[in-house]
Amino acid sequence: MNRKFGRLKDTLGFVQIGLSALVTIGILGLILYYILLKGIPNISWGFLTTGFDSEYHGIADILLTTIFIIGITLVIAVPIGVFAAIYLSEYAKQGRIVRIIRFSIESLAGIPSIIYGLFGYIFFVLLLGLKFSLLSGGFTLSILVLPTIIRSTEEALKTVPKSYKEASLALGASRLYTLFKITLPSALSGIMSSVILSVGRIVGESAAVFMTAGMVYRLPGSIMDSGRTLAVHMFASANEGFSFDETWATAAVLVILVAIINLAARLLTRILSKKFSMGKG
Amino acid sequence: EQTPIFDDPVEVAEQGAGGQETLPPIGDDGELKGTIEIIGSTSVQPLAEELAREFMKANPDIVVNVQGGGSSVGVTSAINGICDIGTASRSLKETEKGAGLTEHIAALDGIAVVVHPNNSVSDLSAEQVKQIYMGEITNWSEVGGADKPIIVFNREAASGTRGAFIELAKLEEKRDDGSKRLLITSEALEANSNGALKTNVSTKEGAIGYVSMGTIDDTIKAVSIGGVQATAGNVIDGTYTLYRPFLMLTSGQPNAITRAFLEFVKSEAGQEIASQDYISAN
Amino acid sequence: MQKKKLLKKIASYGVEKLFLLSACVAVLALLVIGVYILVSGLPGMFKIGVGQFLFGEKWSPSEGYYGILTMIIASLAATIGAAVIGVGIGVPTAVFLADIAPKWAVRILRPAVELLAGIPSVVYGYFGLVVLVPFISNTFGGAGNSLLAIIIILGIMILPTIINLSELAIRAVPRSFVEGSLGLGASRMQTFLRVSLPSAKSGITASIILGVGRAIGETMAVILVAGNTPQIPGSILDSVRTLTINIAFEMSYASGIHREALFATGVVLFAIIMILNFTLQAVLNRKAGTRKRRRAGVKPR
Amino acid sequence: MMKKYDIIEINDLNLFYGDTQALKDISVNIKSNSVTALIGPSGCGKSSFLKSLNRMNDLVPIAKTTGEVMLDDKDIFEQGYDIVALRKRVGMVFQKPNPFPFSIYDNVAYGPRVHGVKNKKRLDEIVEKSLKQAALWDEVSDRLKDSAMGLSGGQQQRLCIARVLAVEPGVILMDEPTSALDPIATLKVEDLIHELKKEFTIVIVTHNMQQAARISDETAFFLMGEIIEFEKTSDLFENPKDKRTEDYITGRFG
Amino acid sequence: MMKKYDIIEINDLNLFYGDTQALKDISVNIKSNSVTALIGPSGCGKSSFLKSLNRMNDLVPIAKTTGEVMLDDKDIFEQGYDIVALRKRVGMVFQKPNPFPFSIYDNVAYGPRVHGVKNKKRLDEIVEKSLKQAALWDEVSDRLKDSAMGLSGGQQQRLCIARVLAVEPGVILMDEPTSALDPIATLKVEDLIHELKKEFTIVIVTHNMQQAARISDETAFFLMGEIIEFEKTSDLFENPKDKRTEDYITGRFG
Ligand SMILES: Nc1ncnc2c1ncn2[C@@H]1O[C@H](COP(=O)(O)OP(=O)(O)OP(=O)(O)O)[C@@H](O)[C@H]1O
Ligand SMILES: Nc1ncnc2c1ncn2[C@@H]1O[C@H](COP(=O)(O)OP(=O)(O)OP(=O)(O)O)[C@@H](O)[C@H]1O
Ligand SMILES: [Mg+2]
Ligand SMILES: [Mg+2]
Repeated sequence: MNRKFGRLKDTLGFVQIGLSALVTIGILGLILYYILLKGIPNISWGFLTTGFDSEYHGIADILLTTIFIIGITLVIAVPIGVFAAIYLSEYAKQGRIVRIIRFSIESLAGIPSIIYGLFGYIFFVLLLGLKFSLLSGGFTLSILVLPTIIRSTEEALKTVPKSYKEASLALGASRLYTLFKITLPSALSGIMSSVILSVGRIVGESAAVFMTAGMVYRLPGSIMDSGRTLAVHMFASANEGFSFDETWATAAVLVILVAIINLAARLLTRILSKKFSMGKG
Repeated sequence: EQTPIFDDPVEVAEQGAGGQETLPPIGDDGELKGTIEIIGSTSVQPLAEELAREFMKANPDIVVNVQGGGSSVGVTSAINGICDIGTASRSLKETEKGAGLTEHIAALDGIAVVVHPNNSVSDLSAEQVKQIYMGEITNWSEVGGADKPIIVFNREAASGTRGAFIELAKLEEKRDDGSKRLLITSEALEANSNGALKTNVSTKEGAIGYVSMGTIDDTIKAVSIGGVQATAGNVIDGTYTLYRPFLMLTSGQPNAITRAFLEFVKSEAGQEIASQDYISAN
Repeated sequence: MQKKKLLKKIASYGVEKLFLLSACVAVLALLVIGVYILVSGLPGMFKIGVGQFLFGEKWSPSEGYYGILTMIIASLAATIGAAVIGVGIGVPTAVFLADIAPKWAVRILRPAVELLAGIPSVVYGYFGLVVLVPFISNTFGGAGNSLLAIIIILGIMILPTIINLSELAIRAVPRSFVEGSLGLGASRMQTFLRVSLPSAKSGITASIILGVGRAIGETMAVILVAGNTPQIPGSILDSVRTLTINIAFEMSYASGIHREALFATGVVLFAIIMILNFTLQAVLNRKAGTRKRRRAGVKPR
Repeated sequence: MMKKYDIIEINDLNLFYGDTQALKDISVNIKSNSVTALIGPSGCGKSSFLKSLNRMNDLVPIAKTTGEVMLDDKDIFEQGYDIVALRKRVGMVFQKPNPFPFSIYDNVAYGPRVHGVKNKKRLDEIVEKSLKQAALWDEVSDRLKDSAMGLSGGQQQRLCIARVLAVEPGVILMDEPTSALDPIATLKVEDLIHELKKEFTIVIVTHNMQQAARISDETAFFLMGEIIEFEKTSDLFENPKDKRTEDYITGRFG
Repeated sequence: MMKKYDIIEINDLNLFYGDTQALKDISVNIKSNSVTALIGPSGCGKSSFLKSLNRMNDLVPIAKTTGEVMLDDKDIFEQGYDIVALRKRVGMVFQKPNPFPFSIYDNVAYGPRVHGVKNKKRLDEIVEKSLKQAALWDEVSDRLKDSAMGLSGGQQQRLCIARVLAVEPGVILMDEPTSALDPIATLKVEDLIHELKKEFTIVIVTHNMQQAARISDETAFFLMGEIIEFEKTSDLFENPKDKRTEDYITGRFG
C-alpha cells in the first residue's frame, strides 16, 4: 500500500519535472520564435554592415561597441570575480566573516541596475573624470556582474571532490598547483556557465550602460569614447517608437550574438579543459 | 512644484526667438575643429542625432556626441557646463530660468490624443478629454462609442509630454496656497515612453492616451479635438494648440563650433530635417 | 635550483595575495555601492520620517507626499510571485537537465536556457506588453497591465539563473551518494529529494537568491507591463508600481528631498532583499534540517 | 526456511563497458539461503558481476548487458521490470564505503524511511539493531548525531553494512565488506553473515581465501570476465577441477 | 645505505577532532630504511596518526594537533615549515583509493610533472616503471589513455601506489595498500615494499597480522588512540609484553 503511494508520488514528481521542462522549452521557444519572427525579416545586409550615417540606420557600429563593452567588462570582472571566489572558497578560513561577505554579495545582487548606473555616473564619469566612455561603462558593468560571477564560481569550485585535492597535495603539489591543475579544470565548465550568465547580463543591460558609457550612435575611437550598445539602442528606439521593426531586428541580432558568444565559450571550455587536464578526464 | 509646468507654448516660442538674437554671427571660414557634447532629452535625441549626422557630413573635422538622460539632465548639464548643448523637450521651469541659459528652439512637437484604430470615436471635445482623464467619463458609450470601459493611459511624471498635456488639457488645479493639484484619476495607468504608450493603446480596444505627433502610425488613431485634426499644419496655423518645444540650451558664451551647429539647426537645411518627423520651429 | 625554488615561492605567494586582493576589491566595490546608497538615502528617509516613508500610502512628490507602502507591497508581491514561478519551474527543469534528460535534449535545452539569459530586459518587457498583457486583458478583462503580468515576466526572466546554477549544483552531487541511495531501493525521486537535493542545497539556494535578486532589482521589463499606478493591489490583476519603477520614473528629474526619497527607496529595496535572503537561508536550512534531523556539522561536502 | 532452491538464475550474461567486455557468457545459479563467494584476481569482473544482479550497472552510461538474470523466474533486465523493487529486494554493500553526508543515525535510517517507516521509536530500534549487527554500535552509540563522514575507513565500511541490513533485503550483495576491518571486526561480520544466511541469500566478493572457505557454501572463481569454476566451496578449495583455479588458490598464479 | 637511524621522532603527539581525542600522547621513533607496521582495531587512530606525519590533517578544519613530529631534527608543525616540501618527501597512499579523473597515464605522471619533469620520454619511463612496480602495468599498458575512474577497485588502489612511487619520496605512508587486492597482487606489493625499503622509509597500516609479520621491521599496536606497544615485529608477535596486544594478535580481543 505504502509502496503504491510511493509509486504515485514518484510518478507525480516525474510529471512535474517533465511539465516544468516542457514549460521552459515552451516559453523559450515562444520568446525566441517571437523575436526571430519579428526581427529576422527586418535584418538586411545594409542594416548589419553600415554605421549610423547610412540610410539603413545600420547597426555595425553598435554591434562592435557591444562586443567591446563585453570584452572590457569581462577583462575586468572575470579575473576579479573568479579570484575573489577562489579566495573565499579555497583560502579564506570558512567562518562568520566569509559568510557575511557572501551574504552581502548576494544582497547586492538585488540592487536595481539604474542605481548601479547612477553610482557609475557619479563615481566613474564625474569623480574619476572618465566621462561617458566605454571604460566607465565597463567598470560599472563589472561591479554589476560581480555578484553573479563570484557566487556561481564559488559553487563551481565547491563541486570539486575533496579527495582530488587531497591526493594532489599529498603528492607534494603546492596549493596553487593543485588549484590550477585540479580544482580549476574540474570547475571550468561551471565557471564558464557563470561567465555566460554574466555576458547575458552585460548584453541585456541598458540603464547602467547609458548612464555611464553614454549612447553616442557611432563607433567609439577608443575606450575613452562614448558608444551605444545593442540593448541601449533597442531601449532608445523602442522608447521613441518610430520604428519597431528596427527594434525587433536589433533584438534578433542581439540574440544571435549571444548565441555565438555562448557557443564560443563552450568551445573555449572544451579546449581549455583539454589543455589543463593533460589528457582526457 | 516638481511637476514640470509648461508656459503657454506661444510664449516659449517667442522666448526662444529672443535667445536666438543673442547669438553672435560667425564667419564661414573652415577653421572649425573639435567635439560638441549634447546631453539631455531622449525625445529630442533622435532629432539631434539626425541633425548631428548631417552637420558632421558637412564638417568632417567636427565630432558631435549626442547623449540621452532626460530633459532635466539636459538642463542641469547645460547649467554645470558638463556639455556644450543641453536639450529639453519642455520649457524651462521657473527655478531653471535664472541660471543664465540661452534657449534655442530646434523644433516643435505636437501632442496627439490617440485611441485604438477600431474605436468608432474619432472626435472628442477638449472638455470630454478632460473628463475622461479625470475619471468622470469611464465608458466609451458616453462619448458616442461602443459600450466599453475606457482605459486611461498617462505618461510618467518626468515626461515633458505629460507636462504639456496636463497644462493644455487643464488637468491641474491651483490651490489657495499656490501649490497645484493633479486632477487625473488615480486609476490611470502610466507608460514611460511614447513607444510604450503607443503599444499599450494599439493592443487594447478601450484605451486612450496621448503621444508625440511624430510617432503616429496606423497602429493607433489620433482623434481630433473639437473638430481640429492633429496635424503639423494646424499647429503652425495656430488652431491646434497641443504642442511643446524641443529646446537646445547653452550656457554663457558658446564656442565657435557649437555656434556653428546651432546655426545649422536653425538653417533651412536643419529645419528641413526637423520637419520630417516634427514641426519646423520657423 | 635553489633560486628557481625561491622564485616559485615568491610567485606563489604573489598569486595568493592576488586572490586576497581581488576578494578585497570585489567586496570593496560592492560595499562602496552599498554605502553610496545608504548615504544618499538614509538622510532623506529620516527627514521624511521613517514611519511616514515606509507606511505612507500616498506618493506625490509635487505635494510633498513620500509614502512608499504601495510600492513595497507591489515589489514584495511581484518578487515572491516570480520566485514561486522561477523556483517551481526552474528547479525541476534543472533536475531534468542534470539527472533525467537524454543527451540530445540537454544539448538543445541548455544553450537555449543560456540564450534566454542574454535577452535584454527591454525585450522581455516588450514581449510582455505585446503578447502577455493583451492575453491577460482578453482573458480576465481589465487593462492587462498588472501584478500578474509582472510576476510572469519576472518569473521567466529569472529562469536562466535558477536553472543554470541549480543544474550545476545537482550535477556536482557525488555519484557515490546517488549509488548508495539507489542501492538501498530508493526510487530516483526519493534519491533526488533526500540525497541530491540536500547535497546540492547550497548551490540551489544561491541560484534562488541570485534569481530573486534579479527579480527584485529588475526595472526595464517591469515598467512596461506593470501599469505603474501607485496603489495597493486589491487583486493580482490590478496595476501596481514597484520600488524600482518608482526610482526609474523619477530619478531623471528629481532633486533635493525628492531625490533623497528615491535613494531611500533604494535603501528599502536593499533591506528587502537582505530580509528575503536571510529568510530564504533560514527556511531552507530548517526544512532540510527537520526532515533529516540535525545533520550535525555536515556541510554539503 | 532452509530449503536451497535456486533463487537467482543467470543465463549467458555478458557485460560490456564500451568496447571492452567485462563479463563473458556467465551462466550460474545462486541458491537461496546460502552464501556464495566470488573470488578472483583484481579486475576480473567480480564487482561488475555483483552490480549486474541489482542493475547498478544501469548507472554507467557506457555499460551494456546481454543475457538473463532470472529472479523468481522473472528476468530483471526485462523491459518494465521494477528496478526500485529489485534494489530493495537485492541490497548492496559497495566496495568503496560510500556513506551519505548525513549523521550516522540518518545514514542507517535512510533505507527504512525511504520505504515508509516514520515511527520514531521503530526507527530507533532499527538503527540500533542494524548497527549492533554490523558490530559498530559500541563505537558510535554516543555520537549517532555526528556526521558519518568523520568515521574511520573501517567504521564507514561497517556503517554501510548496517545501512543495508536496515532495509532487510532478501538478497545481500557484499563487495569486500571486510577489506578495511581488523581481524576481530572481520570475525564479527563473518558471524553476522552466518546469522543472516538463515533468512537471506548472500553473495560476497572477497580476496581472502580463508574467509571464502570459512563462510561460503559455494564459490565462483572469476578470471578475465569468465567463471572458470563454480562449485561447493569445500570441493573448489580441496579439489579444484581447473588448473587455473588451483594455481590461484594456492597462490602460484600470475 | 642500510643504516637505521631515527628518521622521524614523534614526541607527545595529540590529535583532536573537535572535542574527541583521536591520538593520545604518542611518542615513538620511526627508523630510516625500515618498514614500520601500524596495527589495531578499526577506529583506533592509525589513519589519523599516518596523516599527522605529512600534515594531511591540516585539511580537516576541526582537527587540532599538539606535540612534535621531528623530521631531520626539525618539527614539521613549526610555523613556516615548508609543507609542500614535506609532502613531496613524505608520500601517502590513502585508505580509500582516490585517483584523479584523468587518464591512467596522467594520474601517474601528475607527481613528476608537479616537480618539474617535462620531458616526454622521461615521463613515459617513470610512468612505466611506477606502474610495473605497483604490479599494474600488464593490466593497463594498452589503455593508458583511458580514464582512471573506469578501473576496478583493486586497480585503483595499485594506481594510487604507482602515483606515489613516481614522485620518489623518501618516506612512504601506506594506509592499507592491499585491502582491495587479491593474494597474488598483495604478494607483489609486499615484494615491492621489501624492495623499496632499501631506499625508502615505509610506514604501513594493515589489518592483516600475517602481512605485518611478513614485511615489517617494527610494529606499533594502537588502541583507542594510544600506542600500547611498539617493538621489533618479531618480538611483538612472539612475545607481546602487554596483555592487550597479546589478546589482539591472537584474535581474542573484544
Ligand atoms: N574527520 C574526522 N572528524 C571527526 N572524527 C574523525 C575524523 N576522522 C577520524 N575521526 C575519528 O577518529 C578516530 C580515529 O580514526 P582513524 O581514521 O584514525 O581510525 P583508523 O585506525 O584508521 O580506523 P580504520 O582501521 O577503521 O581505518 C575514529 O573514532 C574516527 O571516527
Ligand atoms: N565504469 C567502467 N568503465 C570502464 N571499464 C570498467 C568500468 N568498471 C570496471 N571496468 C573494467 O572492467 C573490468 C572488471 O572490473 P571490476 O570492477 O568488475 O573488477 P573486480 O573483479 O571487481 O576487481 P577488484 O577486485 O580490483 O575490485 C576491469 O578491467 C575494469 O577496468
Ligand atoms: Mg571490485
Ligand atoms: Mg583508517
